[in-house]
Amino acid sequence: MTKVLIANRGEIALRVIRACRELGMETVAVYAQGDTAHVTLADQAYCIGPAPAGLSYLNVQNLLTVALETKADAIHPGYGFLAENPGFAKLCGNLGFVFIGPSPEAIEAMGNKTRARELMEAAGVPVVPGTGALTEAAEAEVWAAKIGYPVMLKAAAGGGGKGMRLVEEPESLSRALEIARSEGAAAFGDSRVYMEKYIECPRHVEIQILADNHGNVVHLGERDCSVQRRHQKLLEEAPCPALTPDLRASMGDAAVRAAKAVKYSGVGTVEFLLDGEHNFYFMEMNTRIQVEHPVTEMITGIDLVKAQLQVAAGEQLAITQKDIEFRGWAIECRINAEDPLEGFRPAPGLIQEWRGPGGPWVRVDGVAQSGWQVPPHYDSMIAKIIVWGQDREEAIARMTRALLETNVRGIPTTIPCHLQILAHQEFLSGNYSTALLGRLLERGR
Amino acid sequence: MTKVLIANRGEIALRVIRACRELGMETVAVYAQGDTAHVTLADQAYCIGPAPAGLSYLNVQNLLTVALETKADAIHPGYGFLAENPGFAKLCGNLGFVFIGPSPEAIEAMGNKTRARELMEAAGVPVVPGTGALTEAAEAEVWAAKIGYPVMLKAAAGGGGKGMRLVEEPESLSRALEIARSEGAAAFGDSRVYMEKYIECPRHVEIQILADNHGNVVHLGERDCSVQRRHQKLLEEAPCPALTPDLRASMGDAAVRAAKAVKYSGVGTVEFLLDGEHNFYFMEMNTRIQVEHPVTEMITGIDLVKAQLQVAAGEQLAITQKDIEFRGWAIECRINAEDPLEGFRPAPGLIQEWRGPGGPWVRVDGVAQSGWQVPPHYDSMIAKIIVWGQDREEAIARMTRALLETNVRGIPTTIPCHLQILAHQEFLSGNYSTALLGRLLERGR
Amino acid sequence: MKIEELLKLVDAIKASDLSEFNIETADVKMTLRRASKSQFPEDTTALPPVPTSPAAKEEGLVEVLAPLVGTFYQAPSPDAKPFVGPGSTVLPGDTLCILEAMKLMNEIEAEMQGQVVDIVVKDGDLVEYGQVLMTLRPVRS
Amino acid sequence: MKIEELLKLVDAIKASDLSEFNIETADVKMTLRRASKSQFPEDTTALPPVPTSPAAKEEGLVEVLAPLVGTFYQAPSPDAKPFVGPGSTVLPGDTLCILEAMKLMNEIEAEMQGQVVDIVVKDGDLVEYGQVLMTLRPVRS
Repeated sequence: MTKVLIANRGEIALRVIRACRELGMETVAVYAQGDTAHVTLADQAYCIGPAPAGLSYLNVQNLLTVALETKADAIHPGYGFLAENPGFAKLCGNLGFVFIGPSPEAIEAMGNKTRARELMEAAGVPVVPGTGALTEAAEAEVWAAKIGYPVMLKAAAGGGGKGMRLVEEPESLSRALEIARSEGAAAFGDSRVYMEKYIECPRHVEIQILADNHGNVVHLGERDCSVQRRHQKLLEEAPCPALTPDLRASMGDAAVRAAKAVKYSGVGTVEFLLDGEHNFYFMEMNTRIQVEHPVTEMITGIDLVKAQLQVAAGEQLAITQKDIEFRGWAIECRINAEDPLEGFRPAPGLIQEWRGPGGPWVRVDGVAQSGWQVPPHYDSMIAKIIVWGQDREEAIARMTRALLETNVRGIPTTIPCHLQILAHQEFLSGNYSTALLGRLLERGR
Repeated sequence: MTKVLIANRGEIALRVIRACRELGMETVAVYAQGDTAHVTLADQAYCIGPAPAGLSYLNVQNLLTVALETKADAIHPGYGFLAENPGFAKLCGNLGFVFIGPSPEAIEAMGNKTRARELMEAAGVPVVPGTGALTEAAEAEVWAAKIGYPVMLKAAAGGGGKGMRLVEEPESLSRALEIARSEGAAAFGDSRVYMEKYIECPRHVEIQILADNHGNVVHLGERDCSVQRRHQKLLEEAPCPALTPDLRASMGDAAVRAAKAVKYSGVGTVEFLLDGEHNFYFMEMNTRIQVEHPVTEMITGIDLVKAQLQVAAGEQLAITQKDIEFRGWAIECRINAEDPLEGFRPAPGLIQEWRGPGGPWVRVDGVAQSGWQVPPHYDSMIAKIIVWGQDREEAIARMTRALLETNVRGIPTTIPCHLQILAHQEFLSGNYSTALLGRLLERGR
Repeated sequence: MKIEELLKLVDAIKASDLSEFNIETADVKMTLRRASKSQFPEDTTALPPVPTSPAAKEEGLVEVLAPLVGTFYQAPSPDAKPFVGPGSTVLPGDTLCILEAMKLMNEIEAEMQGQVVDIVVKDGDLVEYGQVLMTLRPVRS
Repeated sequence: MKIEELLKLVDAIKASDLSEFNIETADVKMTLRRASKSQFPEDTTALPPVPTSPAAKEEGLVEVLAPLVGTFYQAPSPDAKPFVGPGSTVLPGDTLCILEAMKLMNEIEAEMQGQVVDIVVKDGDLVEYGQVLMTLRPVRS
């Protein structure tokens, strides 16, 4: 594997290019018209379409033509776009490219939420008590009574909060089922809906997996991603303040079992809900590198993207579970071009000035720079700021310092919101849940 | 200690301000006219004189007036300027300020090279075989014969390569003595000169010390600073590729003995020469934070500047020697506004564009930015790039990647020279000495 | 004054910060005035230069852009003669060239009546989306 | 005029601080005009604003700058009357104010004959090096 095409944009494209450069691999970047912030460090770059992602980053023909003609031997999908599209992974393989990710079968198995649930149950991974696909209201009512209200209806093909409906009492169930089904059909072309027990105020805790093509699987500990706004993560930390070493080990074991159940290879994330009694439930597996992977890198010292490239190239894992040590504390803030004062409305525009943070244990992954016109066509994340500290207190102080020295003129960003979170008593205590940000924003009104 | 005046400029002033902010301490910056790159993050800033350092950063009266009037309770001297001036340290103390550094007595003891030698010998720290102050050529000849040629003559008050003369055979001795004496007199107002055995092709290995005001001293391992051009360090790494755990322990113990011998407190560095047979010899102790402190921070996880502030505030060390673990490998490159093609001539001027490196395990400490006019009055360092890797190979690949993505327009920098070093077979082997850079530059001609 | 001399003069003015330049000699009378654009810093962010044909400076020429990524071919097969060449007259719907993508031959057609002025890319080149392939001089039908 | 001569001229103008240049000879008539400075973005790097007196807009006024860091006093002691005030006439060597630094009272003296127009800093203020203390209107002796 000597030449990698990066089928993505923005910070993750830059992240992959950096990893390739450190490994001595050549890189081919692709970009949509006007969206070139990530191409500077690539060896080659080709425009593959106009700005809308559907015509460029999702334009499989243009992408693969570039890959074929530039004689790339591998394709890194990043996250989003084509990263969890089993058809694309398969097509790459058929054309002789290494798809840098798991097998199409693994992507497919985890992509279908009801199928994933079944697989996980069979593998002994705890899942939220729930059902298979439901169509009839009557059937749903029987299940809901059995599971106990409140319950959650979820689109089988869903993700990102779409096609989800919370049902607090029997009276609302039939209408909610109808809505969830039509949302699922509209968003994913799949109207199947299933029901789960609703875990109140859970933590969102996910386990990072690293697996090679030879059956070796390790976990790299957890990330706490409970700071969310409508299922959009805004701040992540590792480790999770609520985890004991024992709980970490059992969640890690469960995640490894989950990965083995689908013969996983590459990096992946098993997402769990953790309730107040330390029960954890499988939510889903993300079969790609995650936005928040840096916090795991910072506490383990392991470069996940390099590891991903190396296992994709067929290398065996050089480490076993006992080699993985956790050190200190890491936090990531996603700096989005959004206006927190106006309901986090995306606010693309010209960055008149970008002065990022620096100094010890501060990492910036991103493409933001002075004079950059943030395009309106993609997600609004312009940079990630990641810090490491010896303990949580130091990491929080360092992140606060880093955010305060970051100077962005021209567009609003989520920085003021991050500062509020970092100073919030509940966050500082470590004892918080996915309800934190909602409450904080409510109060702010 | 709640308000710290930083009696310095450039990257080290910024470094101290960042540490203070993380500890919740207020900061007062001072600056010479036109030299304000470091003040942006300070709470207050005062101009203390015109551009030449002698009239500003060394203007004790203006400095201390600002400190008194802003009600600062501590003064951080950074490195250079007043950092190793025992008179200034004493004056700070007399005026009721905490001087963030060791006692005036410790500074003085280590500042006088012959006295330091005597103290070290008494403390059982190995020193280069040598003499006390010499005045007569005849006396020098007797000593040189006893020590064995080649020998080195050094100004007692010296440093930075001034007042040093290598003598290879008896015929050159008397004239070299004369020159060293007059250079010492001219540069330091002190014509005393001593003689040492000349260690051929040694490594420059230094041990980082951290001590509190309560007699607790630990060492944080070593840095290899052998990549030097005329005694100016250009690249540093930690750990030193030549050290075994045993050798590290005995050099560390010697450094702790050295620090205890002068009742040291704060951060400090004991510099050793290491010969090919793993003999090490005390050179000098730097009684301040060093430019290259970040490589130690990266492999220990300990924030040295925060630790320095905390022990200056009277806190006891929270760690003992056995708590200090070394992890991975770190390299620092000093990015200087110098032209390596023209004998490293300082090249101040307007930085039309500065695009620093980013991404995982890359740290930038510096004030360089687009539009900054590098002033000609001070040293030419504009930034430090520091990387961490799991091992030396990864650190070298990462530093190479980081340097290649750094884009400086407007002034020449040392980056091309750093890239040459990082690709040099001798450097890559780890088996190099202070002779490396000289040979590399020679070959380049 | 010769043209070379004039060009040198223009370069010199360009490199200076002069805003206006007038000259009148026996055989020439000249005024140079700097475009007001230069009052603002140029946006130098990473957009790569759009490839343009030198001939495209002629007013009213139309650039034919690649609508997809592919390998450019001037002819249907290596032995066949090119679809068009400089000077060829084309009608709407005439094939101008082929862009091969994933073994598929995509014929790129003229959208107007015109004359081929210049073919900008070389046979066998990989062209990216939006790249200029050739320039046409439109002809009123 | 030869091209080399013209080029030299442009260079010379560039290096000068002339804003406009006209020349007319037997064979040449030339005008050079420099872009006004304000057309270019100002260097806004971190220099803090120099405090200036509003009254300093009057032409020919002289600013008295702090030659050292210290606390500004208008009078030798709290009860004494100020050395000078707006309208005071001063001779070279007259004390204008005191800057106290490290318990030392440093008298700041007038360097010229003149009239005090405005005192810019307040009694007890910490002034930094180079800060404007007051403005004088010079008087020809």
